[in-house]
Amino acid sequence: MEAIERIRDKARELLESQAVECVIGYERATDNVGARPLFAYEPGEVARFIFDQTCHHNLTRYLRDKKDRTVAVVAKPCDSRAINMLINEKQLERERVFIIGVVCPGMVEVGWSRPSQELQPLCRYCRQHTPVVYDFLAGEPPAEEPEPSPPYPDVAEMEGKSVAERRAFWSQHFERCIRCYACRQACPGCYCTECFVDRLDPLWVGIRIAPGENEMWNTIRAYHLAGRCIDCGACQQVCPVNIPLMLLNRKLGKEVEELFDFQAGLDAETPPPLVTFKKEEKLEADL
Amino acid sequence: MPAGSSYAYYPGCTLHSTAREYDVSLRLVCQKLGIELRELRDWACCGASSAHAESRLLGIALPARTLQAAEEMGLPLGVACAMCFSRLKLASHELADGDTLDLVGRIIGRGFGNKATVVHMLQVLDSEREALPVKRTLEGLKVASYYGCLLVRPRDIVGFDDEENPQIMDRLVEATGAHAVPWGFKTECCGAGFSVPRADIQLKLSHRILSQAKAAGADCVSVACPLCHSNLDSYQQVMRREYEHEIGLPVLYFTQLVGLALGLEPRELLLNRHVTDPLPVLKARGLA
Amino acid sequence: MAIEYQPRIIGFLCSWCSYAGADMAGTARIAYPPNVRIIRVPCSGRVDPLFVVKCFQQGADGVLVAGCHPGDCHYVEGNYHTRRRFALLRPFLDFLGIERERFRVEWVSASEGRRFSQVVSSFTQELLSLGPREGPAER
Amino acid sequence: MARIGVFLCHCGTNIAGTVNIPRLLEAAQRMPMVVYAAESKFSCSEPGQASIRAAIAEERLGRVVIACCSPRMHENTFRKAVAGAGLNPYLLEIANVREQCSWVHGFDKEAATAKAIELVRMAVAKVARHEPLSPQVMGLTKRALIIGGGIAGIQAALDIANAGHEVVLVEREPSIGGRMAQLDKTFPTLDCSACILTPKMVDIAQHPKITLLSYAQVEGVEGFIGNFRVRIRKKARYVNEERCTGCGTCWQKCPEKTPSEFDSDMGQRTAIYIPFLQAVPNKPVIDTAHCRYIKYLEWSQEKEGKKPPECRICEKLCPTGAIDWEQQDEVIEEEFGAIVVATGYQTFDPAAYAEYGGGAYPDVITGLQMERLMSASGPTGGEVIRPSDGAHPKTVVFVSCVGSRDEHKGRSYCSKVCCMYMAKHAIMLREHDPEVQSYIFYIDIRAGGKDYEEFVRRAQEEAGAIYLRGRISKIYPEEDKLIVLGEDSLIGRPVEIAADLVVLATGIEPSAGADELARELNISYDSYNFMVEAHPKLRPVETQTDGIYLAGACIGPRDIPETVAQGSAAAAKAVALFSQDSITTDPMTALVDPLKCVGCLVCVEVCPFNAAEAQLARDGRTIAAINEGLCKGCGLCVAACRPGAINLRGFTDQQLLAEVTELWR
Repeated sequence: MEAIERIRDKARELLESQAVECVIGYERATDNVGARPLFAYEPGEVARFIFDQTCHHNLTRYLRDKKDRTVAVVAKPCDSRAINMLINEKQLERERVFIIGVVCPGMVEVGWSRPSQELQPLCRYCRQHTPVVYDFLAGEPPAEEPEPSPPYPDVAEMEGKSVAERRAFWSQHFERCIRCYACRQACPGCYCTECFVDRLDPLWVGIRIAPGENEMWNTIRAYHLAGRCIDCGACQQVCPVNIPLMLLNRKLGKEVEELFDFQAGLDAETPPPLVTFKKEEKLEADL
Repeated sequence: MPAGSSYAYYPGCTLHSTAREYDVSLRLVCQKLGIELRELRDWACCGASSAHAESRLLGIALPARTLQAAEEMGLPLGVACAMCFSRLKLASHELADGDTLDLVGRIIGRGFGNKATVVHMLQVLDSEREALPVKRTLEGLKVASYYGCLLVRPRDIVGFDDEENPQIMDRLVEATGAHAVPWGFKTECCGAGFSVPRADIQLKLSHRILSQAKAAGADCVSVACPLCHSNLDSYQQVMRREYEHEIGLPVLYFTQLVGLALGLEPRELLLNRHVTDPLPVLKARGLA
Repeated sequence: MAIEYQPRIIGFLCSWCSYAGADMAGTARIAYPPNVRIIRVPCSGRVDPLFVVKCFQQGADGVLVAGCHPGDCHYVEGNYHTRRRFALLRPFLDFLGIERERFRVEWVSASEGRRFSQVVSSFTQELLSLGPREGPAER
Repeated sequence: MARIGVFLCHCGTNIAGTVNIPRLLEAAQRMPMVVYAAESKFSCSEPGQASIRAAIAEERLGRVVIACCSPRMHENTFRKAVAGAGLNPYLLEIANVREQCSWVHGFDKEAATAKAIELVRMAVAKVARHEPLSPQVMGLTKRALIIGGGIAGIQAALDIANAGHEVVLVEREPSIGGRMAQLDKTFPTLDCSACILTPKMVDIAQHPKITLLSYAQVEGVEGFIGNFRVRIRKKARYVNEERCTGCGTCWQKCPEKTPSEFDSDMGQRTAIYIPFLQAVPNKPVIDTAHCRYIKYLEWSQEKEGKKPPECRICEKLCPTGAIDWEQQDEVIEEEFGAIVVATGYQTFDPAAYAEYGGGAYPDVITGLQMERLMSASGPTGGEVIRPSDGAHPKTVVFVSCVGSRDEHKGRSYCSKVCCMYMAKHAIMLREHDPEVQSYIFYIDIRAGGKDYEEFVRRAQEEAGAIYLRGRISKIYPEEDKLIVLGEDSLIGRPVEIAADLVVLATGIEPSAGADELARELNISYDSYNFMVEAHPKLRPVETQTDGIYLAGACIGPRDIPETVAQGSAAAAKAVALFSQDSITTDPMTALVDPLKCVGCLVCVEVCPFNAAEAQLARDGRTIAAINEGLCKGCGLCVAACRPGAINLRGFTDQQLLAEVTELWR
């Protein structure tokens, strides 16, 4: 049976039995090309669910808003890691969310008229094609997960450049930032009641849209996701001026993996690297 | 080391001669357990006990040849004699040093990577302990496990067990249904090194070990080393003369005990080859 | 006329070890270049990486975070966290085009006045050889 | 708009000699919000302070900056001065222009002056964001909890009680007395242990200020210095303590015998028992593991196996009807201001030494067992006989460092007392029987202590003990002897001794459960589970947690004099605390903004002092809160708090940020 059929059946079953109040999934967007989130409250709505390579949105973003109610969510592997991350950070109770895991073929860029055949860059480096946590799985998990080596080719390439080149690269990107904060809104990990960038006292980031201030914002946004980013790429996906935000996130991801042998969201228990430490660990080399 | 695994088998000089019963019983037991022993072609003396005393390099180079052969076969090296085991372990420890490895590689005329892992057959059978297909339980038989001086020493290099009070053979003995008696002389020196120049010392030491085993209530002693075996087994008459003290304690290879438990016959296991005849004891326990 | 380049260093010093170490350098009159501006914090674990980034964004040429040697933290565990946070931040800054050399974490005990002055001297030297930071002209 | 006053100290020529004060003064006057600036030769001198106080009053200053020596030098001095003028003492900031400017930049007066100006600017910018702080004043409960009723705990309890404060002494065994009660004589004076200890035990029982909870255990500890809330479990004795008169009928008549822990298995006790005759309290407990009737009751539940006898003899014979089968464990909660941990030690279990028989040979005994054999109140009435056949040993071998100084057995430290008690045993053995010959195998003789070395000499010269330097390799029985194989490493020869009795000088290790208790108290412990002092030299009886003190062998191996001294030291700490009527905590603590907190509780995970805790907010969300009693103001949580919901009073983000940004204004 098609994955999508199984999603619809499960969604219908959950809504009819009133096991959940709402099922969050994807439906075809009005442009008939892309996908958009669908919040199904009635069994009748489940027919509208779709799942294909255009369903890139990370729907776990919406779970915190419904944290006091029981919902089901369609989760790709990266999305499922976000759920673990949120549980670990006590933002979510496992028993309040029913996870409809989907085996992920990787997402494609969605053009104007038709989806491109190209896999999104991020998906090419993907190491999880099966969700790390789920209550129900749609689709056949692959025999084994690929191990891209190096796991961070994009980061490695950038590291190969000279400091000056990197400086120039980021300056010209940050100068274009319009500080719309769409990246923040799309990120399942950005849930502070008041983001540091919005604070006037202390004034971490000046209100002016100036290169220096933009740099501060983009740097700290990424840093605040250190050891937490689950590699879904939602931030980059929504950036109107195409700043390669994931390059920043993934640089930190790479460091975290190398220094602390940790990847965010693989489980809900392991304490993330920045809330714990080992007395004997040797980090001085990096200081 | 799961069943069905294979080992490059190094019998060493004794297992084809004085300790044939060790070799035979070991092969039979491994057969039963589906463990393949592939004897190394053209293996050399391990160098014990004179080589390393003569020259450090010779002491490493001789075992190195064997290590290289095992590496070529791409199998872990299974050793039965405690002395060979010790020499091979120590050599591969020394060879961890790159320069030594190069030098020795040139000496034996074959460069190699010192990749082969060296295990004693006791370790191999120990890993089968849980699933030992016992046909004839040795219940009622009281066994004193004797490890000798080399098997678990030095701790930092070969030590897979406590060198004062090792357990691995006792575990295996218990797995056969027999009772491993607790005693304090598991790793005392049997005096082998002195058996020629100062037989009196060797006799004294061996006698002390045996009388302690007896005092601990053992019916027999279990060993994992041909030299320990010959010292403990063959001198018991002499002891009777020297100390007017009847020991009469059969000394078996652990492989023979396991063999019995697996349902093999005393004859197949060459139990008749021992100087101190184990059959009376076994008969008394209804095991032969 | 051109004025010679003088790097500006911000130093966050934990008040129990490193700030005391800096004082010790003073009482012992061990001279070091005047390029460092010291900000006193109770523990190096108080230093939110945001401060470091902010310093660079403001135009600092170098940033120093100094605390008790691991194991000697007055607050038992503070500097273990410091160690992790900045082991992560340092390569990240470098990735952004701020040379590793511009950010230092040092362990300086209350008795290491000489060491403190050496740290400041060598840091200043290093920054001089690196020269001024380029970056967005208008901050 | 803050009115800031700046005061520049010359410190004689220390500052003025290098920094151009007039220029600094001029610059200061032009700094934002600065309404007054002045200089002074010595600000810390009385006239200097007076001028500051005066200026605050006349110029109506709201904030003060003093450019002088290190705040670590005179911050408190100037806080008092400022307070003297009626200003909140925390509205002061010090610019360190001496240690961190004039003294280190003497070679370049220009640069020094320029730096000094910036330091003052930073201070001004920071002080403008200071807030008035007032130390939290908290009440304290002037009651002390002592955990452990050995000599350390007894000493601490008596000292605190004699100072007039209430004390609760919790002991897990049925009687207090601890290890010292088990000893026969004490080195180097050879006075009888019981004779000097039991009077103190009686004092505990009779002291009006001391409540003794024996057969009880600490289960939970909450709160902080001055305000601890402790849960204590009183284990069921099955004996009503009010009714029981301690007449002894029950334990004399109880038919069920079992090895006595107090006699470390050298003798027997009954199922209903007091550990020893001078026990305090002198009230028995019923040991459920052995009592026949309790076994019967258990049996009658499942009706499995053979029916045990329905004994109940103690109940039948008790003249006061004190036996109470219904009794249950009781958990009480008490409040304390201070806690003294004195959980002591146990001796190393020689089972780990197979080469010494690992406990298999009856005539290989431990030092503690020897004590019981020698003790006049012991199972043999002080007669030293072999456990195996009751014969009097003539040749006795002592093996030192069993479980000490031996990495292979996981104990690399020295147990400190063994050398001395072996010497004591040798001397006592001779006194018991002039024909006894003792051999003592040692690694080193550790006899550092008043009259200790002399004592060891006495063992050698008067008691004729033969000291052999070397470890024992093996002990094995032969006929009715124990053959001891060792080496005399001084002459490099193997030694073989046929002994009648072998005494293993078993080392000291922390009492079982020490680690759990430490975790419950949130104090640190080392890899051996010994408690860790706040500072090994300067704070030897304190812990990192204020209000919790340590005494005795729970910290590490100790002898009696040292242990008693520490008992008193810990008591002194507690009494000093109780001499105050309230605790004022440093106001520079962390503070949570409940509206910004997202309840990720990272702070709870990073706080080394358990000061951050989860709390239910009014709107039902779980958020973090800081316990000011526990907070030490390190700011670890502040830096870890992504939403910026936590701030640190005195070192707020705003204050530190102001210092940074000021430099580029």
